[in-house]
Amino acid sequence: MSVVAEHISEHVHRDDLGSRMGIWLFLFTELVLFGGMFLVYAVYRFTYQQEFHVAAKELNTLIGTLNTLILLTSSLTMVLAIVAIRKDNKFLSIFFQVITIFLAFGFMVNKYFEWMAKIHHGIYPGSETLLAKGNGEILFFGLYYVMTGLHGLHVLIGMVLIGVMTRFTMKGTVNSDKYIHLEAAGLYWHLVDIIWIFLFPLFYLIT
Amino acid sequence: MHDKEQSVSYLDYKGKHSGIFAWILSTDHKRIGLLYLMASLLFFAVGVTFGFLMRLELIAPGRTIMDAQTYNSLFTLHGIIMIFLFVIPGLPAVFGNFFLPILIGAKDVAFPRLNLLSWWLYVLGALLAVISVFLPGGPADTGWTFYIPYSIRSTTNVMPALIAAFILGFSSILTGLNFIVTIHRMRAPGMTFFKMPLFAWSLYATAWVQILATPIIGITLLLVTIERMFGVGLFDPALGGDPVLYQHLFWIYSHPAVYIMILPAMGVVTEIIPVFSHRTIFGYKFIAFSSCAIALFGSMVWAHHMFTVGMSETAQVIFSLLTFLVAIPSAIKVFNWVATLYKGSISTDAPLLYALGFIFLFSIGGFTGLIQGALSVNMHIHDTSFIVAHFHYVMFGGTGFGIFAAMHYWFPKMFGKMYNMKTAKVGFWTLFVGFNTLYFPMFVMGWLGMPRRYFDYLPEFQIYHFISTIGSWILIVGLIIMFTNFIKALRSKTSYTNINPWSGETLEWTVPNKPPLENFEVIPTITAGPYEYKDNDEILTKEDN
Amino acid sequence: MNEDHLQHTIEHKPTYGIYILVWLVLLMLTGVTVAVAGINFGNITVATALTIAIVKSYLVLTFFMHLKAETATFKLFVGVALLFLLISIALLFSDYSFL
Amino acid sequence: MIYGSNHIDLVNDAFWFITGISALLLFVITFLMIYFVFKYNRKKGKKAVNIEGNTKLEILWTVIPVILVMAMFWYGWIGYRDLKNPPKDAMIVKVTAQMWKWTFEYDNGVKADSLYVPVNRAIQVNLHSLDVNHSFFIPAFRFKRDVLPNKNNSIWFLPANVGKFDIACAEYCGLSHSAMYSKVIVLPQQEFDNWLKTELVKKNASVTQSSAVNRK
Repeated sequence: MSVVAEHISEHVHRDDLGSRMGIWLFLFTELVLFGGMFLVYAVYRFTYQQEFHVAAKELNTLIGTLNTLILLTSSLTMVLAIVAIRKDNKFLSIFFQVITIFLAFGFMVNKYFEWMAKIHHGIYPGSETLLAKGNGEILFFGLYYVMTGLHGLHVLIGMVLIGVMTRFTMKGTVNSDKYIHLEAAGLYWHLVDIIWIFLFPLFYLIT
Repeated sequence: MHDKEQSVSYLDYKGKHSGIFAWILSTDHKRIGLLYLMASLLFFAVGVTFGFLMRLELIAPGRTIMDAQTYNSLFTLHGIIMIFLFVIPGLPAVFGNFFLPILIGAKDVAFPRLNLLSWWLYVLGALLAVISVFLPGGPADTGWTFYIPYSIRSTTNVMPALIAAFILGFSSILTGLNFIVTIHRMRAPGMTFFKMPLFAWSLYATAWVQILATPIIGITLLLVTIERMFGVGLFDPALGGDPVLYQHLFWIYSHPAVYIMILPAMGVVTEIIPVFSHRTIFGYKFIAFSSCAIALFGSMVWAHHMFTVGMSETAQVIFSLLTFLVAIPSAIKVFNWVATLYKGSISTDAPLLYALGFIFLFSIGGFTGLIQGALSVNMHIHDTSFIVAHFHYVMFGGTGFGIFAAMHYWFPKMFGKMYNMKTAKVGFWTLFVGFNTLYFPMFVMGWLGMPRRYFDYLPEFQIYHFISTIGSWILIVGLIIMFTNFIKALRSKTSYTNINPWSGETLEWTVPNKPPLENFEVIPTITAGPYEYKDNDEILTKEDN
Repeated sequence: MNEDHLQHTIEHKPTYGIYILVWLVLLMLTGVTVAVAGINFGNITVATALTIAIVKSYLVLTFFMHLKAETATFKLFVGVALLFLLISIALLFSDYSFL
Repeated sequence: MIYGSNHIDLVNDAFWFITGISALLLFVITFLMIYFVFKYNRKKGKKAVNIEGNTKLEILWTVIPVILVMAMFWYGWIGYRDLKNPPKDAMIVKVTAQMWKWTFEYDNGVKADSLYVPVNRAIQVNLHSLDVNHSFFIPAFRFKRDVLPNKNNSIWFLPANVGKFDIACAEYCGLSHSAMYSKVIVLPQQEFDNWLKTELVKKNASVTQSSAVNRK
């Protein structure tokens, strides 16, 4: 085989820039997926301004803020894990990754209690309490459950992904020369963070 | 890499797996392309059968061969199958997969395993759609648009159909993602963006639409699913939801989806015309940019499907205006194609016939699109059979003929066999006549007020329905001629060794027929554009021999 | 092709400091947005909250997601994706905000 | 088709204007394709000429279509504008759609299965749906308007001739979608007034059984 072909062949099998490009494109699809929901939110917020205002007051700003801080911090630890692996500090990288998973878990626990409290108060899709309220409030909570639920699902997926990466890092599959997989998980994680950055004010703050 | 493997055709080489697994677990872009081809043709046959049955039902007013519920399910399934399982994957996933890497001088797509995953998702989605037919409750009867609130009230198997469409969307996204990275990262040395064959350009524009628009339908269908399961109220008018918002979201994807379907077909036509005129393409850059312009404007015109729902006047004006503008890049393409024929050396083989047939039928589809873009006229012809005729001219006359053109054009390369040219031409003309007989009367009756999705109709429309049904029979004869011609060629023992039957200049004509694994022994270095013919004298002498 | 190989690494010197700094700014912005939410700005409440959210996601994109160090192609890609969303929302609201 | 309403001219004009231009362009494109295929056929042994393109020509065939489609847009828009804005003195009829029938209700409470209207008088129909999406379509009058739950659409027309015309449902609405036909019955003013009066009497006679009123 000629020299040229070998060069290309190697190029085919290891193209980190290409991989990153693929990941970014995938992130766009996630972005637009949530974008579609934001469109729905925007329209209903516009249609039912007053009722959204009333409904939003029922959400606990404290829990929302806490979760925002948790998620932002987990984004930091994720990016630090990548710095660490690039500096060939395997232990520190694993440490940061575990912290990230831990924070994500904390986020989910928070979320669980928040949802449970709402459900306990009888506010969930199809409940009598909710159906007794105005259309705008039904929609607000419908959106709240669907959007935070979908976001929560992404957090779970992120946790699994980072968990797999931790294992890869331990095995050495992810190392200071080849950390594209970890980076991919990181990019995904940051996107989950960005989506929350928008969900937080839209549901908890704009009252 | 063993040298021996290099020379064996993609149909025959031995990989890790054997038997059927050598196919369904293969990451070779050509094998995946062929898998897609077989699957999508299978579903095309099913879709055609449904269409044929519906036409038969409509040959006379009243019940003819089926009841209304069956009819409603048939047009729903016909739509879902034809759109999601045949027309959308028909060019990108089949011919894009097979030829894009070869056209740009690459050994495979950027993410071969992802490519296989996308085929599997396609199969999964397809299976789910098939299963939905047989589950108790009966096949979905909502139309492929799943309009709210009917889709949350219908007791048929809407859920499996929704989830199937969701999964198929995912498959389409992965294909698009793969192509963008492939085009950016895997072009052969020297192949700049403006030296790429225009089919690659059209796939590039398509891929962007696939990536950006498809998630919207994904989330929308997901929301309908959630709506059906939990009664959240996001679209349900009974709970304050807005059924018009559903339509907006649906068409934000589904209008660009039309361009996912038509752009690659335009790309195929752009490949074929210069080859069979044996001269360079007229206005390369204009054609390339018009693909991008179509992708851009195409995502800005969705609400022209909704002129009658009572949108704001501003929205009506904006969307009507943009709709007219989106016609411009398509017009530019058509003019450039016609100009490419000028002073060529034209050989009227079957692929060119299909390409010219495409231009004619697509033009009719496009022009009737303008008629619907006009607000006042749209009030009259929206949701009539005029629309049905229009989009069949675009989707079938356009994309369908584009797919047939691609099949005739690349057949010898893919299979190392040659079909009978005379039969192919007979097939084309039968199809062409059948097509117009089938769909043209629909324009007339649509204008006269025949609504679409009607199981029954007023007696005054019978003559048009009758002609149309006769047309469907001619069309099917045409399809049978075409496919038996292919099958005969595939079964013949003589293999076709001419690697460049049409004297093309693009890279696929430099590799052996039935290209080997990884396509090229040595990745070529590109110095010239894809349509720079230097042997304009030779081609004439070659023709004489 | 050589250029591409250089692109295997996102940037040449990885450091912890900058990220911690960005994180602090993000925390601060969260504080601001929560604090501001209590004040009634009337019509611009939504705008304020969204502006802060946009600034925050810009920081995450640029630093955490290394967009700053990526090639122009990547930035263009992000632009295309955002443009698509913007077009969608603008055109959608042409129906809802005028009646 | 019988001349039905005021919208017909505007719609027909726009339709034939666009169709005319389109047919002409289609003819030119098709003619050129066929002509070139014969003239420059390889069998004639002519050598192909590589023409890369011509920017002037590209601009020409961009600008001219832009002008043409803008004209088409204008034609469509003026017809629509007319349809959108009902005159103030329009007679109002409430239309209710449900799977799979139409009900028409007049100001005085009279209900009917068919839409009776006086000739030469602007009629505004307010459209309501009780269940799923429908679309109020009168082919002879050249318009339709979707009838959606939770959204109050309306449309107006001015019947120009006496006669009976079909009302169809144009938005798929389930099993008997294709049977959801009704009639618009355009009567001379005098006859219409009589009809309304009789119906009112009938209605008052059997207030409890309003459905019986619909028979005429």
